[in-house]
Amino acid sequence: MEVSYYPGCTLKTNGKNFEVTTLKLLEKLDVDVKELEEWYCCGVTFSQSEENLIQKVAPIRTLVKAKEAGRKKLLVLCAMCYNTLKRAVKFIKDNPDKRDVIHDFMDRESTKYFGDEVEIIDLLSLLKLIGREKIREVVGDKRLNLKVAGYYGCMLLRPRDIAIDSETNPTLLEEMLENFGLSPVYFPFRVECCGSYQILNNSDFVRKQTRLIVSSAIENGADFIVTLCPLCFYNLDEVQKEIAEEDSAFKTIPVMYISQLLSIAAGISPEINDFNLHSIDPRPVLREKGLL
Amino acid sequence: MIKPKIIAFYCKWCTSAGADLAGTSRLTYPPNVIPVRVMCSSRVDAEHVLEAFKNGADGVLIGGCHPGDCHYETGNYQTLKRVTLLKKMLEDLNIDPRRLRLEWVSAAEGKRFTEVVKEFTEEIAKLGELKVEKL
Amino acid sequence: MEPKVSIKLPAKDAARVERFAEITGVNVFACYQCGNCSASCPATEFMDVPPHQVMRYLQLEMFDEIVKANTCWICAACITCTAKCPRGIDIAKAMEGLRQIFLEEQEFARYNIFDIKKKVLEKLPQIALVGNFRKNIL
Amino acid sequence: MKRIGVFVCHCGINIAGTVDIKRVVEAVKNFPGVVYVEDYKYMCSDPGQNLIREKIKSEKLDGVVIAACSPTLHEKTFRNTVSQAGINPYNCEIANIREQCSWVHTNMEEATEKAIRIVKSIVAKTLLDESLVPIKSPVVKRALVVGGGIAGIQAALNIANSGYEVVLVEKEPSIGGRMAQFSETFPTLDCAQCILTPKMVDVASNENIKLLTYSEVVDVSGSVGNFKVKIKKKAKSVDYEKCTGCGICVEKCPVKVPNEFDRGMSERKAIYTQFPQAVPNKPVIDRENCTYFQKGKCRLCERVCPFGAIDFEQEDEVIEEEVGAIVLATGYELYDVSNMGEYGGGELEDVIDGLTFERLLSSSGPTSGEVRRPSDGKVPKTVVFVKCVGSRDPEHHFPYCSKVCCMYTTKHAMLYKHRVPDGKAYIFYMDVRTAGKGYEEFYQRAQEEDGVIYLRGKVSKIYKSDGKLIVDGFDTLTGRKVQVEADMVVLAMAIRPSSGAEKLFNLLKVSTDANGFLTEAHPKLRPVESLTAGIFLVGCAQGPKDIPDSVSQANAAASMISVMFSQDYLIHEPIITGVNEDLCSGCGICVAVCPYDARKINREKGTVEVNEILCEACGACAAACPSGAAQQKNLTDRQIISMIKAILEE
Repeated sequence: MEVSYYPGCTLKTNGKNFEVTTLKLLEKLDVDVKELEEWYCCGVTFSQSEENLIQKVAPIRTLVKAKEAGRKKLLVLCAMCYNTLKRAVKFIKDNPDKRDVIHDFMDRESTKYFGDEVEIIDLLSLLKLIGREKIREVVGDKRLNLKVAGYYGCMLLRPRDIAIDSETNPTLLEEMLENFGLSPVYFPFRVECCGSYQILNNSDFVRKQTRLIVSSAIENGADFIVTLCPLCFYNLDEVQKEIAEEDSAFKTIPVMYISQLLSIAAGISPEINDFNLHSIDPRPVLREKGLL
Repeated sequence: MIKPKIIAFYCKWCTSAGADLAGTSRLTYPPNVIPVRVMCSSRVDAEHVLEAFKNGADGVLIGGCHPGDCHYETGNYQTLKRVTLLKKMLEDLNIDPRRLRLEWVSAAEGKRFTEVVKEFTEEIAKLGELKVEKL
Repeated sequence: MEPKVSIKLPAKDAARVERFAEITGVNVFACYQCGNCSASCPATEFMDVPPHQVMRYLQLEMFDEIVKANTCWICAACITCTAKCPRGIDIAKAMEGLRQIFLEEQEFARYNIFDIKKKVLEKLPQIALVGNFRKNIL
Repeated sequence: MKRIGVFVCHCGINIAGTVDIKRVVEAVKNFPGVVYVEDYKYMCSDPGQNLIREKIKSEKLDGVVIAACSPTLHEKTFRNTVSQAGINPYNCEIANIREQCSWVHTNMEEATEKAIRIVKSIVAKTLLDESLVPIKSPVVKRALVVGGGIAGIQAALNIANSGYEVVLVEKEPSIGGRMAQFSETFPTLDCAQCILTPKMVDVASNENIKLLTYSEVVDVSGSVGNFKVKIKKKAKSVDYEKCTGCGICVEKCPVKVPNEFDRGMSERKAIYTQFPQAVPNKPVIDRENCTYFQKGKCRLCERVCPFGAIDFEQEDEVIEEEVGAIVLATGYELYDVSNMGEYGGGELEDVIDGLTFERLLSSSGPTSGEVRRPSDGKVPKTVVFVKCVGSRDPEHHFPYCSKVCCMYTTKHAMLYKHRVPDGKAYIFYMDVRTAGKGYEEFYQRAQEEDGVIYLRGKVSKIYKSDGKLIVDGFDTLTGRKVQVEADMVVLAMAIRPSSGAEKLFNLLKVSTDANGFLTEAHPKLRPVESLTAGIFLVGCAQGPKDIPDSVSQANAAASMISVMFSQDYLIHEPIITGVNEDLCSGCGICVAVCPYDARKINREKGTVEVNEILCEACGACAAACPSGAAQQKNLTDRQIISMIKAILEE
């Protein structure tokens, strides 16, 4: 299988653990991943305004590049990017007239992207496509004694028309954890919002959410929380540390990108991770479980 | 016949009853419309409408029950489909599709019935006499 | 004493009603005030006016009340409200429309990048910054 | 050519005041076919009718046109009049020159002109009228009732008590339906079983009712007055002739399975009667779970039965019944809790649906009426009730209101408070709909006297934390989020048509709405009839409703059937749309537009056939027919066109 890859800005900096481990993991699963030679910031939050076209130019321009790259699938790891790109594509498919305006605006691009030429795919759906058999072949029969709370966040599940799974009762993340020999923990706040960019305006809101999500995961017996979004990661990880510093009774739990744990499960050395990027150090728990 | 000449097909259950109510309420409306009472508006065939135009009618009015109220459940939907199509056909025949009108008038809408007739008569009067070249 | 009327109908805010419709196309009259948006919104506690009440104000064209409230600025665009709405109303989109209308009317930028502490920027993912700007700057 | 007489009525000055009768008479004389014209002051009076009868004879008329008031008033009168004079009544037509002419115009010149045109068009129609005879078809005076819940029971009893035989088919081993599962009924709080079981016994003892439990309808053919129904009697594995219902077999049976009647909260045996008051009060063997049927060993029941009633060899049997009318009372079921992901998706044991709570409240239920939660049997001290779960939610589930939840949830909270006085009951609601006698008072009582707290808003999430069920909701009246730590949650799930019913409805070709409920022939005027003649709908199969409504519908359907059975023949207006087989190509367009299923293609002949009894004469098929083979009796295309020509002719 071959896919193009769109990293987005954060995966090249603070979120690089997500990229590094995913690329290694996919290599092991025989997926040929090729980063787009040219790509643009997606804009992060999709403008829901019917008439705000300028914010849709960047995502479509990226898809033009993906189309030129020639591969049928475009892997997008960051949930925010996934959401924005996917919705921009849906928007131009639903509004052909506005699509034309966007095309007219891009005077340097000779290619036009209409919506179906390149399929945007997230990591979970790609793993599903690779299939349980292939994964089991790489991972083997071993099961790691790890209880993992899969945190979906918002951007992969909402709105419904771009969702990767059921919006109230998704199972895809848990299914993948299971496939990699990890024990998924279903906890009630796995589809709850982390507070997103409001960390900049209203950190109390994010703190409240982090507290809820983290406590719920711990209460349900998880060793780790995994996420697919660098912003969720930050809000759950860094903010968790802040809460813990103020409230000594607050229990913490390490947060990781899903690929960090899956790659360990697939026998890839944890050394490729930069653990300095974690505010809650996952290494003690990894050591305790004999994985480091 | 009084000009403009209008033929109206009323369904028995709603529009014709609405026209009767206009009568018992002693409302008045222009005398241009001559009714043909049918069981259901869906009985009206394209042929009937074309025949009316061919024989000198300047306008054709079809009255049925409101959507959802049809005595025969779905008859008025059939009518709606048919009239929509027929209007296209009229255009091809160089007949202004406004000369054919479908209206929903219930048995309780005597007042509305008179308004429909007045308005339609005025519109047809404005459109003037229909000259059919060939039909 | 003169009798007081606290809601006068019809309201006269035609320009904003029209602008709101242009931007969002949301039919606010589908709302039957079940409150599921307010119940499921993670940020309701931080809002002066909960989302379902914003929808009510929209139905009555009471934009002035919405301008006064912080609701659309607290909203994190997580789309939970839209996902939960039994009547299929895109409430998140309505919030976006309100943000845009108010930005157009007032300040165009509610945010100054120099307000952010440098230390925060070290670990903060770029997407948080960009996302925030996108919602607060026109 | 026909000899037509035209009789113009003055109606005092009602017509004569605006229409120049003399001119009308003069004009009419020249119309083709008209051989006689006369006017009279009041045509509908005795002398007026006598005049018509005399002239029919003296002038040898074979067609009559009465120019008078609206046909809705006196068409019947005048058709009677002419038939007394020996003319087929369908040769008499009314020209409406009062309601649609003299009363609505003021200018005599114009009104007269219009009246002449109206009469002319009716004369043109009458010229082509055929003599018609009402259609008669024999009626089998037996009825089939499908479904033995309260609606089916009530319908069956009424028809049977009118002296007609009834075949009552129930798929479960006992009749009683959902109502048998209820605890107490709103708003009177009388026990459901106390009012239902006497009726169930009446069914069993009524000689006119043939009760077929553990049976299903598998095929239906024929039409109104004469349906042929195939019914599969599932093997009960017990010979009911010999069985006395002593229950020893049930006692000794070693197999225990979850009891569906108690919503899985208790156990039953593999040989079982559904509940203590079951009718018939005799057991059946559930072969899926019986050790003998699954593994070939056991037969303990056979050994302990003192009457040798156990019959392992019994087979499913298909019998055929002839009936004249069918009542569908197939009832409802609740939308499954597993569909509500945000409320635990069925994984939280103490989040239950309303019917399950009914069993907890029922004195014959698994807890003998004590409110004990399923997970650990503890008495819940805080119970949250959520209304409109799956209902009124077009986006995710169903758009309609399930109608009964407002009342039964109020009842649930009230009964819970009666059983657990120190408990707390909270109801999350969007609206409270109490349209029914005594309903509003009941709701007020729950608030004022029983201290049930109503919270106006939806619940967004239910999850477990620290051993408690956390219910996240909203109260729009205070504008605050509400979080309740509950011990148990009762969801008022949407009411759905019974899952097996769809197959039956397809078999009968009765139409359903978008939600699977049966469609009535007319939402206001024919509320218990289906669009298919002779098939009636009662109870929740037609839409969510409470017990009094179901009973009223059952009574209504039964009385309609009794009226139908009181005659030996079904009489049907002959104004139907037939088929001219010479012209019909069998294209089937008319079949598709017929709302009554009256037309079908005869593959052998390659033409369409009409069931005249089913045709209601809308004429949609006649307009749709591309070849003119479908023609409505006495309103043929030829007639309509000649009317148009008559009107427009200069």
